[in-house]
Parts: sequence; structure tokens; C-alpha cells
Amino acid sequence: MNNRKEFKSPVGGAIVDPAKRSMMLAALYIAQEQNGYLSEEAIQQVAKRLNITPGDVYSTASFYSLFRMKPVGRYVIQVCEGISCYLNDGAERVADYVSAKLGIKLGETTSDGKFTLETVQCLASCGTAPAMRVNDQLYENLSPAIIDDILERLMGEV
Amino acid sequence: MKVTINGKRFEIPPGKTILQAAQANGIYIPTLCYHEKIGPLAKCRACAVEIKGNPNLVTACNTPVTDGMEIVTDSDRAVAAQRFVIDLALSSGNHDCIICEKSGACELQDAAYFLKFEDKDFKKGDYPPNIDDSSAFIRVDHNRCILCGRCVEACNHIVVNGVIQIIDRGFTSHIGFDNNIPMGESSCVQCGECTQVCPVGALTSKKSIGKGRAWEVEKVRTTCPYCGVGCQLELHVKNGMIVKVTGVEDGSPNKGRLCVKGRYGYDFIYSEDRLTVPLIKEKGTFREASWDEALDLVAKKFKDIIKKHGPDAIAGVSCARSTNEDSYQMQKLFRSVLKTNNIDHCART
Amino acid sequence: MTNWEPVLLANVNRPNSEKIETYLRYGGYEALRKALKMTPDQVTAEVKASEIRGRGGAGFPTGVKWGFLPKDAPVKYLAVNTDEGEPGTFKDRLIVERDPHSILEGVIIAAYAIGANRAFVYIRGEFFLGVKRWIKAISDAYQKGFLGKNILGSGFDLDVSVHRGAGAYICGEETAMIESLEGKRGVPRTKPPFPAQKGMWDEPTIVQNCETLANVPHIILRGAKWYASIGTERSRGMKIFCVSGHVNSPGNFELPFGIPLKEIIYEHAGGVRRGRNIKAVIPGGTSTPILSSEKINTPMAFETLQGAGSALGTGAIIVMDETTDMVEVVRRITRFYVHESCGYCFPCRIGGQRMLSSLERLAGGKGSNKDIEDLEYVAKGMYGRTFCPLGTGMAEPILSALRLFRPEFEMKAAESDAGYF
Amino acid sequence: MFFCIGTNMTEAHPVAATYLKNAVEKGAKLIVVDPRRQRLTDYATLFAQIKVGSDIAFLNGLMHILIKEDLYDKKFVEQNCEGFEEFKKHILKNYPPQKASEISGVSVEKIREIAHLLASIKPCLLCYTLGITEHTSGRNNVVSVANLQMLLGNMGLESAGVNPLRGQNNVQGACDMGALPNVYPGYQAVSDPKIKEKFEKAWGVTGLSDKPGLMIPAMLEALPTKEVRALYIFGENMANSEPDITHVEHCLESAQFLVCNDIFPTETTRFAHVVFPAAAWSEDDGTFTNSERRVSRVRKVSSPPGQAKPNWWIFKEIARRMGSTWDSAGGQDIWDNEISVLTPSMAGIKYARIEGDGLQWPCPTLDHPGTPFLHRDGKFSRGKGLFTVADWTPPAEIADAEYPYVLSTGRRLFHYHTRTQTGRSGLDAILPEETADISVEDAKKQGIANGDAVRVWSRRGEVTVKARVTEEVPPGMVWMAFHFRDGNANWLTNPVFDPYTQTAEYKACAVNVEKKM
Repeated sequence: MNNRKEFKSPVGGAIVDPAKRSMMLAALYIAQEQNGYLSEEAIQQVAKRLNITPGDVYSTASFYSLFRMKPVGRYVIQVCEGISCYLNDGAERVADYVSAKLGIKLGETTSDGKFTLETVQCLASCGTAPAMRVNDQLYENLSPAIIDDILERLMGEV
Repeated sequence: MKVTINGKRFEIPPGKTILQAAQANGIYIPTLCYHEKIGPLAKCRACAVEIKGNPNLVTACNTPVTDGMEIVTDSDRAVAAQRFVIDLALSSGNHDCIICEKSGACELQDAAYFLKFEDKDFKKGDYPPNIDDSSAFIRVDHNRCILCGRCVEACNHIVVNGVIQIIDRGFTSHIGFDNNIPMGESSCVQCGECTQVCPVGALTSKKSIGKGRAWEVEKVRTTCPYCGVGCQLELHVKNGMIVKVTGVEDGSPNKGRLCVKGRYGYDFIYSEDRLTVPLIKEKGTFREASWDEALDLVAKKFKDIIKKHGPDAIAGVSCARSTNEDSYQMQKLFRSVLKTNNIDHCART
Repeated sequence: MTNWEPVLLANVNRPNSEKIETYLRYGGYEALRKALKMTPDQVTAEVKASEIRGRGGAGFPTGVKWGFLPKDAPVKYLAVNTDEGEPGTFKDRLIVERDPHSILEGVIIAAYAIGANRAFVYIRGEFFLGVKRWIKAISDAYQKGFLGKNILGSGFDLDVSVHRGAGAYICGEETAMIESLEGKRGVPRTKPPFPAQKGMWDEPTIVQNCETLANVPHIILRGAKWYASIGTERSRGMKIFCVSGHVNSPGNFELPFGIPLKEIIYEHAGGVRRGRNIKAVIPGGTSTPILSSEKINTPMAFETLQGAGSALGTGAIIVMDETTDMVEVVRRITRFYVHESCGYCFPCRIGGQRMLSSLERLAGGKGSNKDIEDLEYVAKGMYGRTFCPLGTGMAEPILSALRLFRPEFEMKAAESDAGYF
Repeated sequence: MFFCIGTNMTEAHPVAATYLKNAVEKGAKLIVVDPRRQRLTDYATLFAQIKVGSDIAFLNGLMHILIKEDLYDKKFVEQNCEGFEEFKKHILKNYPPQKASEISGVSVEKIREIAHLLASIKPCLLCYTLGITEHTSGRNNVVSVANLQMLLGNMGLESAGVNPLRGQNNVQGACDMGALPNVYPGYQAVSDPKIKEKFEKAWGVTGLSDKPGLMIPAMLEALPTKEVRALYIFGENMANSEPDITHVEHCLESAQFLVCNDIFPTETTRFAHVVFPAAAWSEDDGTFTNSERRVSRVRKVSSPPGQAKPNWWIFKEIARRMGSTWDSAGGQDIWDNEISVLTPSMAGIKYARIEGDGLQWPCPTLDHPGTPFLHRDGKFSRGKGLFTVADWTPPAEIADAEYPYVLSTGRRLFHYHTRTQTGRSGLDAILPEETADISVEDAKKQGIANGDAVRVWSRRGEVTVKARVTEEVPPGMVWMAFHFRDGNANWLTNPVFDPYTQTAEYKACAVNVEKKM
């Protein structure tokens, strides 16, 4: 037998329940919590619960930058690269600082799987720039000392 | 409704868009995403036209015609806007017409030609190869894809197979299959509707590659030889050989739609296995024979059997795959010559 | 210095400002009580009379929009836009985190006015705290009888739910937001039909920015006349201006429309850092054309900024001093829009990337005059030609920068490795 | 609304299925009744997974509810039908929902839900395919389906009626052309003296037989007994397509004289004494008639290879050598001057009129636009629609201790019948071999993994194929196709036939399955 996928329910395009479908983003958030990213299994699960094709789920998820289709570290550090952070000596400067400190480049994950470093678009912290985010926590008015503080605390965590 | 297009007056039935009105009257407006059976997506923005009294250009594909409308499709402004989109589309992929299967039937090529593009007028894309060759019958060249969205609409809303999706967003978005796996591993049933609507060489029929250019083929309409739906096919014939099959877009019952068998299951007729000479069995093995010998033998045997055992000692099974005319002839042979009603076919399987 | 009693930001600095108790202590939900005693048409008329314009960027008159709803539609929806994402803008986040009830009260009044029994709050996915505050505010409002069945005995029912976006600026566009609320890719829809005719699940829907809605209780409570007395002829009321960039005291400042840009920067935001001169200002978020320092006296209002060759947008002022590298600024802004383009229409999807490539070459010292030409060609080509306003917003800063600072671009090209050709 | 029973449309009639899916997407309701959770069920509003061969019990149970709860179309039944009172009595007495549920394995609630949905929307178009007909009770199954649609008044309307989807491209046409033992072209009975006279005159002969001939199963059975001495097989691969291959091959072997017209050597031509090489599709002009009775053109684009000849020419030549000279000289000639002249329902169809889209018969005159649907306004061809009692009978062979599984068969999307064509068009790349589809539960029970080689055997034969473990198939069922010689389901199928139609019971026989060690 070849490796063709069997066509399996559910199938999208037809009989989509709009109320169910509107739960897509919420469902993806929940699914992402399991592993920090949307594994194929997570996509399948969401598809099954919302009665649409896995492809439709994948397509939708891939549109939104907060959904990840690949594994990431336990802490995802997102440095704002917005214009105001840049004007306030942030953006690349912060990113470079964190990069040097963790020994990883942008887009990479530390070998212990603890940190992933990324840049992110404007975090609406322009009045308190520069800013970065670690998972759900927003940090503003960053300085090297503050960044040290944050990273050392997280590194110390088991 | 009375409208003028480029200074000429036309009578247009209500409910039409500017693009439909122009196309119906032989006026070409460049468009890459519009397809009659999908409807306006207003995605490519190539069909920019001017309407007198409207300060902005409008997209012809989704702007309804109104009575007395004065439309200009070839003003400097409209043409500049049309050229801009074609330039972008050309720069966004590797549009290598020389080796492209779609050359001659490509809507991007047509638009560039119509707008008199010269080498200096556009940026050529140069991207690393990105071909998905995993499917048995369909070749996907992502670098030729302009993301017009037709295949996505067709797969999801015409044949409702829900396989093709747009993955990611923005410039990095691309078409993908199921949850972004190669086409050949996906749940794609290879009906080829996507190849039928693709305006460029992104989705092409593998079987046809290198077999004939669009302008070399003659199109012959016929009926599919597979199931009882009776889809209307367009055979693309070069030197007496079928090189491609497409659905007849405005033909009943299928309106261009086909399945994997109808679209790709045509070349059995060229098989080496074909029977080409009458065969007569002698001592358990077949030998070649002339038509006269074989036909005479059959006629003689039938006559003998009828003579000895009566007409009903002969029976015939006709073919539910062959033409009406053939079945008619066979039952006529049985009834009028052999004088038996022992004629049937697999009406029940 | 113009000093005004804050209206929208009156609560934000109070302790526990986000709590319903705090809100109620300072007169919260009084406007709702008043509105529920009026007819929905009276409420709409009051809002219309105030001449308030939407604060999401387009500045469409709110009362007029409500009037577009088909009167006889059995189902109508209200969608609340808290998807603040325009770089330089951080006002909505402040209100949502610190005073969510002020928006919620506006939501309830607006829903009552338009006859919606269901409202959807769409909040930017990155606003973790905002999501929490919204949910808490809504559940407290239910408890106090401001939401649910028969609100305050008026017979009016309203349910509100919170929907978290997931990192897509385009979902701030109203039809893209509706798509996202429906659980789809946030690709804008063709207009017409406008959401007021066919929105969420194809039912008539009003999409309103949260700052706009936060104004509504004040309009009801103090009257349209009071409201219309503030601001300029075509821009009524108070506006929250977000000031960031090279200023000493960045932040949100609630001031009446018509206040000169200069006054905001120097009187309220503490002036330019290190006493430097201003080179350029973005007056309304990054999708508005850049202004040179000469336009510093422009009053901040819809009509005056338009006259100055820019737009009010979200009222997000980004100040750039004389040391600023404008090519880098434009590159950064363009990178944002290219990242956020949904990719649906060709000009935005392809044109954006093509402009970014030119800008990256120029900013990275690899550019040429050809890049400048192509940049201008593409920006002009896509201006006004994209499926939704995002593409035009992407072209604005580039075109204005080329108009004002072209020599800087040419300098980059001249200095580059590629040399002139 | 659609009611699909015994039809795997997305695989067997994929293009027809697209229209159904379009309608569902636009809000149409779809009821699917099938033993397998096949792909159409993904689009279904309601799905009843019935046991193989329980159709009549299920349908009668449905009708019991419709009658008992007074949900049927009384006006239609009164005005357009007869035999209802007797039918009603019988159904009410013999098919309470509980009984229907026990036989079909569908809960009473589900049956009721379907009945209520059927009663609430009109029109409803009913489709069936071979899942209804390939049973020993096939004719009664069809009667039941017709009873249901009459009861609901879903006849004589657009998008209503009973719609059998024809399996092969020209089954409809072959029937229309009189390749049946009891009728001339256009269903004109051989037993009718007037018709006989008409054809004798037209064909310039006398002594046409008025005795109905044999159907295929009887022909085969008559070979070993020498009642039939010579068999002429035109284009059929009976050695693979008929049930119980071992037996079929024995019959073919017994033929005193076997002639075949074909385009390829097949398992069947092995038994022939003379094989004529024939022109294939696209090598000759002609027409096909599809399931909607639409006569469409087939066109020649190239000549047959070697000495191969059009089939009509071969028949004509045999006739000539037996003393009858026919004028016919090609497809158009045969159609325009013979078929449409002799067949009143197609008198208006001429090649000139079907250059583009075909015409749907009845089309009696040259200016007639064709007939998209039959029985308009409830006018049946026999006058009034007749309610006929059809009682449930189990399949001839049912699962027992020795053969605990039910084998059901059908077609798959990627091949056509015995693969003489698709097997030579590269479709093997997608589906290279036969499989036995078994349920996840049974696979677990038997220790079979997806792709394992399994042995499947019945009282008639045995095959070894790979197992395809799938959620489509319910426990207790093995599902196979007949596309490949190796592992062909017809080594196992039961050669028992519906007494009226002589259709074989391909859909049910008892088998056993085990993992091949």
C-alpha cells in the first residue's frame, strides 16, 4: 500500500456548524497549551471537535502568529521590534542582549529546551518601551539590569 | 441596460458585472483570479477599469453594470494599474514560459502579452525550486503559483473535497494540502478540478507534460467511458493522440467537473496489450487469423449450431461499456439473423 | 498648556480602577440606567447629535453607522474592537486593563440602541491581562444585573462574550474581525455589503472600537450638546493621544480635538529627549503619512490633519528627532505591514514584499537608485488599489518619506556596495 | 433534500456526488442509509448504518411511522396511487418500528428521526445504486423504495423521484437498445405481435422470436448442460465480474463455441474460440446514454490499432456471412436511420441535435426539448402508481459459526470494474492491489494490523489480500471490490440471484477471515 492518507471524516466545506466553528481560536489555544505548539494530533483533535477538516484547522491556525506549528521552548521570549521600541533603544538591542545571554540566535531554542527567542510586532507598549514578553507576562521599560533579572530568575527555575 | 465600453455602445442584460459585460462582447480585460464558475474573488486586482464620474478605478470582476455606465478599460490609468498587477505577479514566481506546460493557455502569459510587456517592464522572480511531485497525476509547482485562490475555491466549494488550503499568511502564504503535507500523501482524490481552473502552470496534469502545446492540439468533445454519469470531456488531440483530457465547462451534466478516472484514465487505448488481429484458437492456443477467416468461421459455427440445436442454442452478452449503436447492432444480429432473444448484458452489475 | 478634566481616563489612575465597585463608586452605570429609560431611537439620536466619530482609525460618524442597520432585522449583533495593533497605539490596552467597565457600559448602551442581544468582544491575543480584565468585568456585570436577561428591569437582554485574537493585525479591520470571530482566517470581506447589512454569520452587525464605546456613557449622561461643545467643528469630543518615540514623557493623554500637535509633544509629553529638534512626526499610527517638523503646529483633528497631508488615524503620535534614520524607520514600519498582510490580494501580498526587499537592501547598505525607483513605483501602484485599506496604509509612510526625505534614501544608495547604476 | 440508500456516490459516481455536496453546502438536508460509514456520511444530516440486506425491513419500518403518525402525503396517495389500503394494513401489522430496528440494527429513535425529517421537507430526491439491487431481494428493495417515495408524494417533481445511478457508462443505453432478452429497442416487448411485425418489416425479415430469451446467469448455467452451445461475449470480462469465479470459469470452459469482441485479452477471452479485435472508445463514433437518460455523442479521434474494427462492423459482417445484408455504415447512420426511427421515445433525437449537450429521452419529436424527469404531476406510465407489498427476506447466505463475517462488495474510486482500462492508465499508482476492508474492532479481535496479509474464504473460494483496517466498515463485515484478479471478491461471492431480475447477490455472502501467517 502507498502512503496516501485515507479520506476520513470530518470533511470541511459542507455542513459546518457556524457556532461550533466560531470556537476555533479558543479551541486552538486550548490545544496549544498541551505541548506549547499545535502538533498534528492537536490539529486532528480540534478538527474532530469542530467537525471540520484538519486542513481547514491547519490553514486557519497558520494564519495567526500566536499559533505555533512547530515545537518551542518552555519560555518563549518575544522581543518587540516595533517602531517605538526601536526609537527607545530597544528592539534589536534588546534582542541582541538576550541572544548573547542565552547563546541562541533569533528563532532558536536553547539546547535544554527552556528558552526560545523571537521578535514580535508592536506589543502596544510604545509608551513604556522597550518591551518584551515571556509567555503570558509582559515586561516594559526594559534595561539590561531588568533583563538580567528576568532571565536569571527564569534560568533558576526548575 | 445600455452601457458604453471604450466608446462603443452595448446592450447588457441586468445582473452582469463589468467583466462579464466586456467578455460577452469580446473586450479583453486582464484578470487572473476570476473564473465564471467561482465568481469574483477580487483578489488579483488586475481588472482595473475606469468608470466615468468615479474618481477611483474599480475592479471589473465585482462591480455590477448599471444603466448608462461609461466604462473605459484601456485608458492610461487603467492600463497602468493592470500592468502593475501583472508585473507583481510575474515577479512573485518563476514564470519560465519556455518550459512551462501551460504556455499558450496561460492567463498570466495572455495578460502580459496583451499589455505588451517587454523585458524591461517587469522584474523576474528567481526562487529556489519548489515542486511537489508526490501525486500520481498532478504536478504542483509552487513557484508558478500566483495564489489566485481558484483551486482552493474549486476544491472546497465545487467538488467539495476540502483538500486544498491556503497555508500561512502574507507573502509566505502558499497553497497546501490537508494539514500541509505533500499532495500525494494527502486525502486528495485527484479529480483534477484544481488543474482545470488553474490559470497558470502551477497545477498541471503530469501525463500531459511534453506531449503537446496548447496551440498544437485539436479539442474534440466526447462522453466519458467510465460510470453512468456521462461526463462531457474535451479531448486534447495531437496527431491523432489524446494528450490531455479536460471537462467541458459549459457542458451538461458535469459542467467541467471530472473524476480521476475520467480525467486521467484515458490512455489505456494506447496500451501495448491491445488486440490488433483476429485470433482463432487451435489446439488450445491462439493463432492470428484474417478477418475473412475468423468471420467465416463464426458464421459457419453459428449456422451449424442453429441447424442442429435451434436458434436458442446461441446466446449473446452485449457490452454496457460500448456505444448504443454497437449494442443495437448486436441485438439486431441475434434477433433478425440468429432468430433468438438470447441477448442480454450486465444490466445488473 | 491646555488642561482638561479627563473623561475617558478619569478612572485609570485610581486604585483598583478595574473593579466594578470602583467604577460604581464614581458614577458607573448611571448612564446605562438613564439610557434604558430612553427609547433605543432616542439613544441613537443622542449619539448622532453628539457627532462622535469612530476612534478606530477611519473616523466614520458613529450615529450614522448605527442608522445603517436594517430596522426590521430580527437578529443584530454588536462587535467590540479591542484588537489594538497599530504600532504606536496603546490607548485601548490602557482602558481595557484599567477601566473595562467604562467600555462595557458603552457596549450595553450601544447594544440597546441598535437592538442587539448579543455582543462579541474581540481582543488582541497578546493582551493577556486585558483578556482577564474583560472576562472579570463581564462576569461582574452579569452579577450586578447589567448583563443577561431583563437588564435592570428594562426588558432588554444582552449577552456578551470575549473572543481572543491570535496575533493578526488585520483582524482590526472590521470584516476581517468578523471572519476571525467566526473562527476563520482573518481575511477581509468585500464591501459592500457592509457589516451593518451583513456581518457576523451574515446578520447585521455593528463593529465599534472600544474607545468610541467608552465615550457613549458620557454622551448619554451629559448630553450630546455638552459633547459637541468639545473639540472642533468636524471632530467632536475628547481624544486619547498616545505619544511615544523620542519624547521625555511618553504616554496617553486625553485632550480635546483641535489641540496643536506641538502642544501635545512639548506641554504634555515633556518635549523631545536631550533637547533635540524634531525631524518628523507620525501623527496617527504608522499607517498615516509622516509629517515633517514644519507641520508641528497642525491642530490634532480629523479635518486639519487631512489638510496637512496626513490623517488622524488612531491618534498615535510617534516623535522622531533629528538623529533618526528615516530609511530604517520606513523599513521597520514596512516590515510590520508585510508581516501583517493577510496575503489575499496581489498588490499587498507581492507589492509589500517587493518594497520591503528594496528597503532592506537600502537600509543594509546594498541598495541602489533602482530600489528607490521601484519602491516608489510599487507604493504608488498599490496605493488605493488593494482589497482592504491595509495596503494603502503600507504605502502611506513610504510615499510620505520619499516625499520628505528622499535625499536620505539617495544617500543610502550612493553609499552602498552596489553603487549607482 | 436527498435520501441516499445503498449508494457510495463519492466513489462510484464522484461527479454526481459533487452536486449533492454543493446542495448540502447550500443547506439541503441529506439522509444516508448504508451499511458502511462511507464518505457520503460525512455530509449527512442523518445517517442510519443498517445491516447488510435489511433494507426492506428498514424502509417498511420508516413507512410504518409515516402512516401511523399520519405524516404521509395523503393527497398524492389518494389522487395518484392505488393499492394503498392493503399496503397500509400489511405495513401496520407486520413492520412495527421495533421489528424494523431489530432487523436493521438501527435504533427506533433514529428510524423515527429519519421519518420525521422525510415528512418535513419536500421534494426529496432518492438515489440508490447497486446496494439496493444486488440482493436476492433486489426487486423487492426497489419496490420498497418506490413505495416510500409514493407515500411521501415525491414523484413527478423536479428534484424528487427514485433515481437509480447506473453503474456503467452505457448500461442505460444497452438496456434502451434492447440488449435484453424480452424487449426490442425502446422497451418494446418481444411478445407483442404488433411490435414483432414492426421490426420484421423494418429489418426485412420474418420469423422473429416472440419468446423471451435467457438472462446472463441462465446463459452460463446452460453452457455445461449444452442447452446453449455457443456464447458470444461482447466486451465483458465475465470471468472476473460474475459471482463465484470458479463456477463461472467452469461454465465458460464448457462452451462448445465462444466468441469474444474485445480490446484486450482478458481472463474471459482465454476461453474463447475466436477473438475479434475491436475499436475502443475514441476510435469510433457513437452515443452513450447516461443515468439521466441523456444521449450524448462519443467521437472518434483516431483509428483502431492494427486490424481492429468497430464492433458494429463486426456484427454486420457476421450478418452478411449468414445471408443478411445491412445498409448501416457507421454510428450516425445506425442512430439516425434505424434506432431513432424504430424507437418512438427517441424519435426526436438525431446526431445533428446532440452536437453539444445531449438530449434526455423521452424525446418523441424533432422539436421536443427532451425530458429531464419522469412521471410529471404524478402521472405514472402505468396510470396510477401501485403500492406493492414487499416483505423482508434475509440474504441467501448469512453469517454463521463457520463463516462469521458478511462479505459485501462494490467499486472503489480509483479503479473501474476489472481494471482492463484503469489498470492500463496508471491508476495502479494510487491503488495497486485489492484489499479486504475490516473494522477496527474485528482487526483488534483477530490480531490484524492495517496492511497485514489476510486470508478470506467462503464456501466457494479463498483469496489472500492485504487488510485495510478502517472505521468505514462496521464490525462483522468484510468489504472488497472486484478490480484485481488477485484477491477478487468474486472468488468468494455467492451466485444466487433475484428471482425476478436475475441480479446476483454481490452484496452479501458469508466469509471468514484470518491473519495469514
